[in-house]
Formats: sequence, structure tokens, C-alpha cells
Amino acid sequence: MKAVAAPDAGLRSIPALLARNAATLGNRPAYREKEFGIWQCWTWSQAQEEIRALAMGFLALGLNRGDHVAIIGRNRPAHYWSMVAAQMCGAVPVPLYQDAVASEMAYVLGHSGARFVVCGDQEQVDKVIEAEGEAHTVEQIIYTDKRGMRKYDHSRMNWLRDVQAEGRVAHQRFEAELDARIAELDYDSTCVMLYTSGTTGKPKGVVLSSRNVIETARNSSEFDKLKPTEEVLAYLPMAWVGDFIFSVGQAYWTGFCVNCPEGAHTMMTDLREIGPTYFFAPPRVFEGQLTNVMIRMEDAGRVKKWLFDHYMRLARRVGTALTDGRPVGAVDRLRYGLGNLLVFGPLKNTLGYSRIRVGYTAGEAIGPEIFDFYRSLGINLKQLYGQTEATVFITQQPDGQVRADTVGVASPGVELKIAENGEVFYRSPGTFVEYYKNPESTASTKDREGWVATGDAGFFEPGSGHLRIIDRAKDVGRMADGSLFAPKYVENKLKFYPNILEAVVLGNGRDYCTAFINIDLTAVGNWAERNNIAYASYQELAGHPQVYETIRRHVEEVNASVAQDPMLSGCQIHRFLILHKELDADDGEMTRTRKVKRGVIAEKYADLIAALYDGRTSVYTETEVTYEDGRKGRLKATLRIEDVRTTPTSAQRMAAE
Amino acid sequence: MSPTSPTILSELAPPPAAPAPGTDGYITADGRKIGGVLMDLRHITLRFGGVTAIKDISFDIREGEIRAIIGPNGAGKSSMMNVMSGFYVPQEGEVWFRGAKRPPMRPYQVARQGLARTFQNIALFDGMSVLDNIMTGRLTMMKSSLLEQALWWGRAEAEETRHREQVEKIIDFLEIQNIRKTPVGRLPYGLKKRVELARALAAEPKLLMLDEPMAGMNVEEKEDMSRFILDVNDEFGTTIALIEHDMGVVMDLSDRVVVMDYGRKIGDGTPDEVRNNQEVIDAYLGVAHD
Amino acid sequence: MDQLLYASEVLVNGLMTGVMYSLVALGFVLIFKASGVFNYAQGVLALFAALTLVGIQQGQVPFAHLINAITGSHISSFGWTVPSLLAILLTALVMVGLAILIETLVLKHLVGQEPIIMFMATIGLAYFLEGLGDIMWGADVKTLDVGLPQGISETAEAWTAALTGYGFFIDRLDIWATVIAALLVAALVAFSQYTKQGRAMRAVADDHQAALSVGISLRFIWVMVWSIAGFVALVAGIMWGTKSGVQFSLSLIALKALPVLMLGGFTSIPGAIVGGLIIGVGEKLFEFYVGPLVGGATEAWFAYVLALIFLVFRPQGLFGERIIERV
Amino acid sequence: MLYREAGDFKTSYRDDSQTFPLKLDRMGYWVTLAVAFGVIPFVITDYWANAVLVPFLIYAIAALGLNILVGYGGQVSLGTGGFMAVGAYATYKLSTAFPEISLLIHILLAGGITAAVGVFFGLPSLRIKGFYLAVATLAAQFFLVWLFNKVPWFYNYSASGQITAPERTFMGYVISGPATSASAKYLVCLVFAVGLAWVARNLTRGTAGRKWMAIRDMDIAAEIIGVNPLTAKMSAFAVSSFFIGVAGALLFSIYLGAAEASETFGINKSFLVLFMVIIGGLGSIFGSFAGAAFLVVLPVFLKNVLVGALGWPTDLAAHLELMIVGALIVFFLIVEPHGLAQLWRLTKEKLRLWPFPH
Repeated sequence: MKAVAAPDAGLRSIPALLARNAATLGNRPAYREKEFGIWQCWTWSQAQEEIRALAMGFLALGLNRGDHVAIIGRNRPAHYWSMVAAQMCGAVPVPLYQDAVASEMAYVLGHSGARFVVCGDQEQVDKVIEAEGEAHTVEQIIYTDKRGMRKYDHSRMNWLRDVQAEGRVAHQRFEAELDARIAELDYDSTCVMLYTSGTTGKPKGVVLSSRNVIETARNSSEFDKLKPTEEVLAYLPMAWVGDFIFSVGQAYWTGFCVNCPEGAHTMMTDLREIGPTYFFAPPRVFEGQLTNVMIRMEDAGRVKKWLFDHYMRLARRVGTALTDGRPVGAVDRLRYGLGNLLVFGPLKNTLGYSRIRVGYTAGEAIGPEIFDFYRSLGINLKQLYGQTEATVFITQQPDGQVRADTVGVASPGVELKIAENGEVFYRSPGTFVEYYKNPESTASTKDREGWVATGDAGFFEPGSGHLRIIDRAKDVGRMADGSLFAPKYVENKLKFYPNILEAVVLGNGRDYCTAFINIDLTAVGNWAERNNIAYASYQELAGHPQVYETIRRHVEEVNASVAQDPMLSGCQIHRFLILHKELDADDGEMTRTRKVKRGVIAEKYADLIAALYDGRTSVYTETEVTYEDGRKGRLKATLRIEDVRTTPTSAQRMAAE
Repeated sequence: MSPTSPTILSELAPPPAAPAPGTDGYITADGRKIGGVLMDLRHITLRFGGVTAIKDISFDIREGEIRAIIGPNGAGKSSMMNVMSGFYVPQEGEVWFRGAKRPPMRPYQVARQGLARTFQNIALFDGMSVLDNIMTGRLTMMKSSLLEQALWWGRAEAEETRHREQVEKIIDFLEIQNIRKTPVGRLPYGLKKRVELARALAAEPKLLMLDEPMAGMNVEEKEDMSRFILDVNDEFGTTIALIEHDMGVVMDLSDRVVVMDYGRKIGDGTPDEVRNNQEVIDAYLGVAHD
Repeated sequence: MDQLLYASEVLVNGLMTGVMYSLVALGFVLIFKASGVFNYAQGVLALFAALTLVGIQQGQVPFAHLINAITGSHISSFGWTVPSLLAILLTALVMVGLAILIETLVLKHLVGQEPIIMFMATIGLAYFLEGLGDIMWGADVKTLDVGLPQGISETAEAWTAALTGYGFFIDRLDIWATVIAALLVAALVAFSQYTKQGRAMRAVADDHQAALSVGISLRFIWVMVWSIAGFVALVAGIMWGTKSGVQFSLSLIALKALPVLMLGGFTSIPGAIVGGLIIGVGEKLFEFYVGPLVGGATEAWFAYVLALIFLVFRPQGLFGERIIERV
Repeated sequence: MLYREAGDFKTSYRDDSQTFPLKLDRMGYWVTLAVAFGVIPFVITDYWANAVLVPFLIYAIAALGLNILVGYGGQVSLGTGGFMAVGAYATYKLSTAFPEISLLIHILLAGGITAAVGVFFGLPSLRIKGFYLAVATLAAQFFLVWLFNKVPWFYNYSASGQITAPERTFMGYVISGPATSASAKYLVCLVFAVGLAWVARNLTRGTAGRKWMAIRDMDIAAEIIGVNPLTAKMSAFAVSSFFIGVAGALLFSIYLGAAEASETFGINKSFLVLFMVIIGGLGSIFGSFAGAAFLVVLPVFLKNVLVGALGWPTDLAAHLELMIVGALIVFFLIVEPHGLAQLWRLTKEKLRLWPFPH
């Protein structure tokens, strides 16, 4: 069908694809949003009308070629329309993280010099106004939700629907202009600019061209044979490249439908109602759901519990094989079928996963048993490896070659090479154009032949040829004794335990490794409840001796498994402590995508680190914290430090004998 | 339903209450225009057998304002509101609404004149879902005949959908989407109060009467409720009369305040005027004693 | 002249029937006052009591039919007879036992339900007891004789004849019934006024919570009230049983008592009595005057229609408390 | 467990407020109808028709009617028997007076007449509530039955005082009188039952239903938010009586073929239907059917067991039946005041959450 043909001259921009879809798939749903109790629906041709109206409205407001249009808000059709409308006008959409605090927003607005800002609601508008301060760099603010806005000075503010209305009435004047600008768009015109919440330093504006986006969308769509009948749920931050590729790139390329939840608090019910066929979620979502499932099953009656356990055991045995289409005995097939009727089917249904054809997870390593849990239910969950600079796809797992510990083979059109220091390099049609207003870091990331450093260290698995990522290249260090230090590798193993939410392993240049642990309040809290252990706060629960005991056991198990790998056996943890607060993006300890900022932590918790290495068994500390409402406060605590048994590696054992 | 249909604001809001010619409106501190007299209560006296609940009270409520009636327990506030909503018929005095003297009529007829209210001890229909409860707010606007409904014919279904759309906007406005289908019986107190407000709003009233909207609420519930009350007044331009027991909350909310004690009016004016009214202070101190 | 005399005779008889109605109505009022339950089963209680009384008197084997049906035996009676007074006493005991059962099996579990649910429950109870009575003692019509004098009272006739020149026909039983009823009422009033339990009962009637808080056991009160109601039912059962045989129709007098209550108000003992008299007299007179014109048997509905019309004008009955609506 | 809701989302209020929002339920509904119309008529025997199906359908209609009044309107009535009598006698008079007009039309007209009578006896509900009203409706019960017994005009001066259904046909098929075939009886009742159930659903889901429920749950508040108690209560009485009237008409003209007021439409009928509503579930259309089914099947079952299998005397069985029914009523009121319908609702919830407990 047309959707998967090579792009002819006409299909070299998102607006062009929109026109194509409106023509060929006019009456198929393009967008749905849960609002006012039902799923409001827009077909492709309706969507085109809306977007054009908005674009003309933008023209009326004086949007120029090359302007930047910042978009801040939750996933809503109107916001996706704003992006495409901006493109139509020859401007560049710049989606921002809606949970960014004003200070973060100030930098990005300043850096991109956005003249227009589209805000989801009053809250975002307030932030923008605060962020720009006296500067008034923003010329037009367009808001989607009218609630509470009538008090504001509207000299440079408009309700999005009013802008559209203006566009509609003015279509006589602007239609020609708009078509002209759309026609100007070609494969090298900028499609979108996304700010990477860099793990270090200021965020960088990654400029992606139409070529980047459309080529990638085409390849990846073909790779998974996406059809116009797919349903996706758009719930991940719009500022994140993944959402842009799934909800705009691939959606426009294949013409499938993008569904927007009513809001964060109804996300799970909406997921269940829509039952997406093509689904992406970072590992933490899957982890969260699995924990949730287990907790809910705790309270189940005996019969249900037995059924569940019994069939989950079966699933673990044959489930993944069935999903991969590997041969399975007739009897087991039959039993699995029964299990599907009694447990798997209903379970997937209540989770909203019944209809998933292709599911992806990425961004972090996912725990093997979590991964297998979903796959054994018959959900085709796969891993991919990518980054903003590559317009997501670097490697991904083809159907039937799915494993928890690799990230698959090079995506179509992507070339890979691994430098001697283990860092992974790639080159692809998706490779970004440049960092906006930042030639030097562009140069340092992308060399003349277009090879881009991922910043991750990894190696090709002999045999399967799948890529395995160990850690961030710069985080891979050496211990004092010169052995390899790969904190992430160990942290992931730790985080696979439901009780452990986050872990930070230290030891670069030291003679042994230590770790900070964040317990998972849901899991541990539930455990505490069942053993009626009272606790007032995260801090109190974290300090509980029994909790320490459990965590220590986990750490020892991890040490044992780390010891298996001679290359990394040096990374076993000798001492650890459980942090008195959860690591939090608001405190700058993590990125918005929940990646640990090692630098920040190293200095912020210097006192704790010191204690971990000077043999003390407890340490007193004070930490500054930011509350939801932005107020700051100090947290005082005395933390216990525990020693952990380590496992001698095979080599050492031999030596001992 | 097309997403470009105008929101509840433009549909529910009566034209901004600009001072009608001949009536002296006023401008509030935060710059809202207050219009002419919407409801005028003249020399109301209400007795139950021998007991006199209300003694010769007069005051008016103006278009677009938030008017509070406060007073210690047993001051006759609720009785006053029952008179306003036509549930009690005063022995003496007149109720004027929108420039006309109210003839003797049943409460449901009063409601149809454009009055909606909430109740001190919640009066929701426990057997129905939140949605249905709010829909009852629009019953007065339902026109389809019994036969049409029986056969789900003609107006019946169209009407159902049309009113559902309006109700959904209110649900969205009061942020109760996730309890839409729950039976109200199962809701916590705070939410019930909110649903009741929604039901009253659904009637698109000219005058919205709130009987102790914050009674028995915790601090943040009170804050939410205050926000909603202000938003309603601000976004829909709805005139609001509210009874409150505790003075603090009212003072921040209301434009003008009537103070009652033992069935008499002992104060009337802006929050500040009332706050400094000696009689009022005494009344409240008096309460503190007994 | 004669017409008037007939009328007054009818009136007197009406009064007599009225007393009977009052008697049953009393049972309702007691239970309603104390437990807020509108006991539809009251009439069946009377039937059940009468059946039991006859059964004990004639020394029947309880459940004889059932036993026969199951075992194929042919037992019917023990072959002895029990003196009336003892029989009445035993029956009273049975009624108390029944009261306890009802409290523990039904009422206890319905605490706090809306009245209408309770009401329906008692309808179910009525069905159950009716079936039980029939199965225990057989469904055949029985004559009940506890030695109450019956037949036309000559004294009354002679006396009235002397007085008016026309001898009223008045059944002795009715006279007795009146007397007994009067005594019973007096006793009940005395009980509720002057005994500790009586006061407790009234306390509960006025305010459950308060009563509980001063340490009155609700359950005890209920058992007591139901026992008393059972006893009243017994008396009523005896009267009606003697008058017109013990049979299912007896349970229908309960229905007759309902309009009585609506006139008198559910909560008032004097109301029950006055209401009963009004209905009794009213329906007799109506039948006497209007009946012939419309084909008679107007007793079937007169009471209800009367009560209905009356209610529309005074919803709370003659003596019931006024309900003031609040929001 | 059986439900698969993912992907079953609603894009319009029409879909959202449909009777069976869940796909599976919708399917179940259509299958049931298909069987009821497409299979049963061809396999039905006289015994099944007369002992179970026909009475079930007729009482289901009556229960629906009473449920509208009690379950939705909150107005208790013990006059059901009387109103059924009105329906029956109305059909009789009409069909004997105008033989040329189809019986089915007469049945509907009879419903209309009953509605009028119902409204008349419903008037007191404006002043009195709860079981005051319940008792007041007894007046209707006794007065009406008395009327039909005492006034010969109603039974066309027949010597027996009975009314007997004349033979009537519909599109060539005999649908009334002794010669009626089992399937004909069944189909007529089925059409009425399904049709009226649909009507009941429409009324209860919409404006009328909300008015009734508002009055039921809190009449004062209802009036203050603008519900006119008069029209609300009267419409409830009218609709309810219409249903009950039709049920009475069918009972007489289709099922029994002959009737005598005090015999057929005595106070016990009122209670029987009331019990159906209670056991089935107040305020539930499904419940009305469930309750009717239950109380129609139970005696048949007991009869077969006690008399048929154990060979007990019938009267004993009858008495036992009384006890069991009575006990069941009490049991239901204690355990689940909302009846079978509620039990069904709960099981369904469990199934939807499966395998999770909550």
C-alpha cells in the first residue's frame, strides 16, 4: 500500500504527508482525545482542516519563516497540530517538558528565541511569563485551555480556538501564502528542534531535518510493518524525541491514529479503553505495572491466587517461546490456551495490552524477569536502543530475536562501529543536523563523515551479533587496581529488584565499590503493611533494620551475579547505604527522563560518600529538598552504612585453591 | 460532537452583568462590574408556630456579586435560604426576583425561574450515579414528551445528548471526570459537596444559593471549594448567595455580607464594614461563650 | 322510628366489631412504637395463636401431616385434651418463644433498614407463619371454644326492649370481647405507664439512640414487645376464632386493622381504639344504609376507602404526631 | 474473566449511554432474543408454555410495571391485583363490544384504561408517603375487586359471574380462547414483554426515570431543584399501571382464558408481584424478569419434587411453598435488599476485574 512506498518528491515534509493522508485516508481516524467523557475523534481530513486553520491563524499573528514556536503542555491533539501548523508556516516547533520549572524553561526560551509559545493551560502560561521575566522575548502566547485565563492581559495572548477561528475567516487572505510556504519545505528544512535534557550541563537543542524524521519513520515503520489501522496512546512527554517519532513521524508516515488520554490521573483507564496495538513505554512503566499486579494479587482469594501462580509458572516455561513462535509441545499449547482464557487474557485486558502487536521499551535496561513476564503473556515487547541525535533508532530487536540483555541489531539504514575504548558510533539518515547555536559540541559529537558518538560503551555479542550496552562511555572508569568500573551495569542489576527504585554505584578510582540505594515506596510500603510495620515517612521506612536486611540480601545476590563476569567482577559492592530521600529531578539529581546525574550527586552527597569509604557505620547529614510547590527545605537524617559480603570470582577462587 | 463547539463559558455565561440603566451598580475591588438588583427581600418575617425564625429582614442581591449571609448557629440563615428558594413561605414580607414580586408558588416553580441551590446536609440522590445526579439539574429544560421518551423518539435522544454535553463541561470544570459513573452514595463528603455544586450549576441558574458549602471540610477541601466558587462567579458571571458559619472563609470570598443573629439582621455591608461592626463582634463573641 | 332503632342496633354491633379491630390494631401500634416496624404479620400471628390454641386444646400432634407424609404413618392426635386455661397459658408461651425466634432470626439482621424494607420483611414473615401454622395444625377450619359465653344475650334484649320497646340482638361474645378488650387496653396502658419495662419501651419508641445510651437493651425490648403483641394476637385470635371459626380468613382481619391504624395513627394506642370503633361502626352503618343500593358486601372496601379519603386530608391520622419537613 | 474491554471505547454519548456498554453483554442480549424468537416457538410444548414460559412473561410485565412504581418511583403499591383486574375486565368488555377490532389493540387500550384508574388511585401519593400509601393502595385493591364482583355489567351479566375470553385471531392464528396453540400464546406474550421492557428501559434511562428516582431518593430536594412532584408521581403511576393493566389483560385473555375477580386478582396477586420485584431487585429491569422467573419456576419445581417425586399431598406442598417463599423474602431482604439484580451486578464486577480481587 501507498504508506510504505519510497518517498517521492511530494512526500518530503510532515505537511506533505498530512495532505497525502487527508487524500488517501480521509475518513480514517487521525486523532482521538478523551474529553468530556468520550473519545472525541478527528479524521485525517478533519485534522488537516484544523491544522490549516491554525497555521493561517499563526500567519495572521505574524509567524515568520524560521521562527521557533515553543509548545508546552500535555499530549493533546491541539498541541500536535500546533507543531505541524508551525512547520506549515516554515517555522520550527520546539516542544518543551511541561514539568520543567520556570528556570529551566527560561534557558530554553532564551536559547531558542521562541517568538510564539503554545501553552496547555494557565499553569504553563504563568511559568512562561515568569521565565521570560522583564525580557518579553515572547511575542505571542497561545493557550489551549481557557480556564482561568480571562483575567490576563490579552494584548499578546490568544485562545488557540480563537486563533483557528481567525485563520478560518482569513483563509481568503492566507490560503495562497500558506500553500506557498508549505511548497517551500523540502527534505533539508528543519522539521523539529528537541532539547536533550543532557545528563550534564545545559540542555542542547537538537535540530532534526525532514529527512531525518521521514526516513527514520519510513524505515522503522517498514521494520515492524506498521499499518494505518494501528492505535497508539500518546502519553510520553512531547518534548521527548520518541514521542515525536511515534506520534508524528510514524503516525503521519503510515497514517495511524494517535490517542491522547484525558489526563495523567486517568492514563491507566484510558490505556485500557483504547487498547493500543503499537505501544512504547520506558522500563519503569512496565516495572511499576508488574509491581502493581503482584500487589493486587496479594489480596486475591486462594483459588485465584493458585490459578494465577500456576499459569504464570506455565507461562514462564513456554510463554516466551510461543510469543517468539518457537516450537512448543501440543499439551503445553493446550494448557497455555486454557491459561490464556483464565489468566493471561483477562490480565492483559485489565492492563490494556490485549491488542498490542508491537511494543517497545528503551531508555534504560529492563529487568529480565519483568521483560519476560510481559513476553510470556504473549505481548510482543521488544527493546530498542537510540537517542535524540539519531532520531531515536540506532538498534532494535527483530521479531523472534528478542532478549532482555541485548538491544538488538542495527536498525535499517544505520551503520555501527565500536571504538577501541568501547564507545559505540553510528551513522544513519536519521543523524541530526546540528546542535542549535552550538557548533563546537556539534563538531565534538559528529565527525566529518557523519559518525556520531553515542557516549555509550558496548560490544557486539559474538554469535547473535546483537549489540550489548554496558554503560555510559564516560562513566566506564577504572578502579584503583585498574579493573573495569561500569556502575550502570551493576545499578541495573540492582534496580531489577522491585524493592529497589534507584541505585547509584560509586568507586571510580577507588579500591572498592559502594552504593546509594533508593527503596521503592510502593513495593516496600506494601510489604511493611502486610507485616504491619508502621512508618511515618519514606525516611523512616528506609531506615528500618528489616528493610536494610532485605536490601543487603539483594546486594549480595547482585555481587554473586556480577562475579560471574570476570571483566566486571571488580564492581562488586562492599558497602552501601539507603538514602533518606528519593532522588528527584526537581532537586537536579536526575534528568527529566530519570537518568541519574552522577556529577550532581557526587558533590551534593560528598559527606555520605566520604563516610562510605572511611569505614564509619553511620553518618549524619542535612540535605536541601524542593517540594512540589517549589518551596525549599532541609532534610536531616542519620544514615546507617552496611557492609556486604562479596563473592570471589572464578579466577580468585582458582588462585585460592 | 465537534471539538470546535464553544466551551461552557460562552454558552452558560449570561451577558456580563453591566449595570442596568437606572440601577446603581458598583465596581468591586478586583474590578468586576456588579449590576442591578437581582433578588430583593423585603421585610421578611417567618414563624414556626410560636417561634419566630426570621424577624423583619430586608436585603438585596445584585447581579454578578457574591453575597454572603453569615451568623452564629440558629441565627436563621438556613430558614432565610429556604424562604429565598420558596421552600418556606414567610408570614410577612415580599420576595422580589428580577424586578417582579414573587407570587405564591411551589418550590419547583421557583427553581424554574432560575434559582438553584445546594443544601447544608447534602441532598444528593444516592441511588443515582454522579452523572445522573448532575443531569437532574437540567430536568427543568427537558422538553420531550413521555411518549417520545418511551419510544426513544424525536426529541428524547437528541435532548439527552445535548444536555449530556453541557453536563460534561461542568464535570470537566469541577474536575470530577474520574467519578463520573460512580454512585454518589460511595463518594467521600468533600466530593459529594462538589457534585451538589455541579448539579446546581447544571441548571444554569440566574442566582446560585450555597448553604454552608464548606461545612465539615478540611482546609484544602475548603480552599478547593472557595476556588470553584470564585471561578463559577468569574467564568459564568453567576450571581452567588452563600451561607457560611465560619466568618473567615466568607470574608475573602464575598463582595457584601449580611449578618444575622437570633433571626434579626445585625449587619450588612462589605466584609470590612461588617468586620468592624460592634454588634457583629459581640454576636460572635457571644457564640464563643455558649 | 324503627329505622332509627335498627340503626342504633347496627351501631352497637358496629362498636363491638370495632373493638375487635382495635384489639388487632393494638398489636400493630405496640410493635410500631417500639421498633418502628410495621408488622403486617400481626393478623397471621392471631391466626397462628388461635390454631396453636386449638391444637393444644385438642391434643393434636404438631406437624402430623408432614410426619405422615414423610414416614407414611397415620398419627393425628395424642388423644388427650387440655383444659382451656392451661392451653391458653401454653399458647402464650409459644407466642413468646415465637417472638424470641423472630427477633433473633429476622429483626436483629434488619436493624437500620428503611421502614419499607422492614414492612416487606413482615409480609414474608406472614407468609411463612401462615404456611407453618397450616403445616403444624392442618389447614381445615376449626371451631374454637374456650368457654366464652355465646349466643344472643337475653338480658341485653330484655333490657333494651324494656327501654326502647325494641329488643336489641347483641351477641354475648361481643359483650365479653368488649369487656376483655377494655381490660387488655387498660392493662397495656398501665404497663407502659407504671412499669420499668413499660417506660423503657416508651423510651425506645421516642428515641432509639437515647434509649441505648441509658443502657436499655433494644433486643430485650423488641422480644418483649413482640411477645406482648403475640399475646394480644392470641386474645384477638380467641375472640375471632370463637366468633367465626379458626381459618385463613382470620388473618385477613389484620388487613382490616390497617385502615384502623391509618385513622388512629400508627403511634397512638388511644388512636387505635378510636379508629377501630369508627371503622367498625362506619362500615356497619354504611352497609346498612348504602349497601343494599350497591349490592352489599361493602365491608370489603369501606374501611380502606374511608381511611384513604381521611388520609388525604390529615396524613398523620387522628392522633399521630405531625411531621414537619426540613431541608 | 470473560470480558475483553480493551479497545472497546466510546466515541459518542450515544454509545456511552447505551443499554449494554460491554460488547459481551450486547452479544448475550442478541443471542437471547434470537433464541427466544427463533428457536423456542418451534420446540415449545403446552406444558412448558402453560406452566412456565407464558406466566413468566406475563408476570415479568407486571413486575416491570410495579418496579417502575416501587423501584424507580419509590411509591409502594399493594393494589397490583386490582389493577390487573382492571386490565382484564377492560379487555373483556372491549373485545366483546368491538369484536372486529384486533385483540392486541384492545389489550393496549386496556393498559391505557388501567393507567387512568392507576392515576386516580395514585392521587393520594401527593399527600401521603411510605406504607401509609401502601395501605391506601389496598383501597384500590379491595374496591376494584368488589366492583367487578358486584356490578354485573362488568361480566356481561353472565350467570357464573366469570368472564371468559372469546376466541380471537391475529393474522389467521388463534391467539385467544381454548383453541390457542402453545406457541401462539408464547409469542404474543413475548412480543409484549420485549416491547414493554424496551419501553421501560427508555423511560428509566431518560428524563422521566431521573424525575422518578429523584423523587424516590429525596423528594424535597427533588422539588427544590425543579421536579414537579405531581407530574412525576402521576406519570409513574400511569406508566406502572399501564404495564400492570397489559399484564392483567394478557393473563386473562391469553393465558387463563377465564377469570373471576376475587379468585384471580385477589390481594395475593398483589403480594406475589411485589415479591417478584423484591427478589428480582428494586429499580432494575433485569431484576423484574429474574424475580418473575424465580417465583414462577419455584412452585413448579417444588410441585415436581414434593408431589411428583415424594408423592406428598398437594395441600401440604402448597403450605410448604408458602413457608419457603416467605422465608426467601426475609432472607433476601436481610442478605441482599437489592435482590438478584444486585447479585448479578456484583458477579459481573468480579468478572470484569478478574484475575484481580478489586
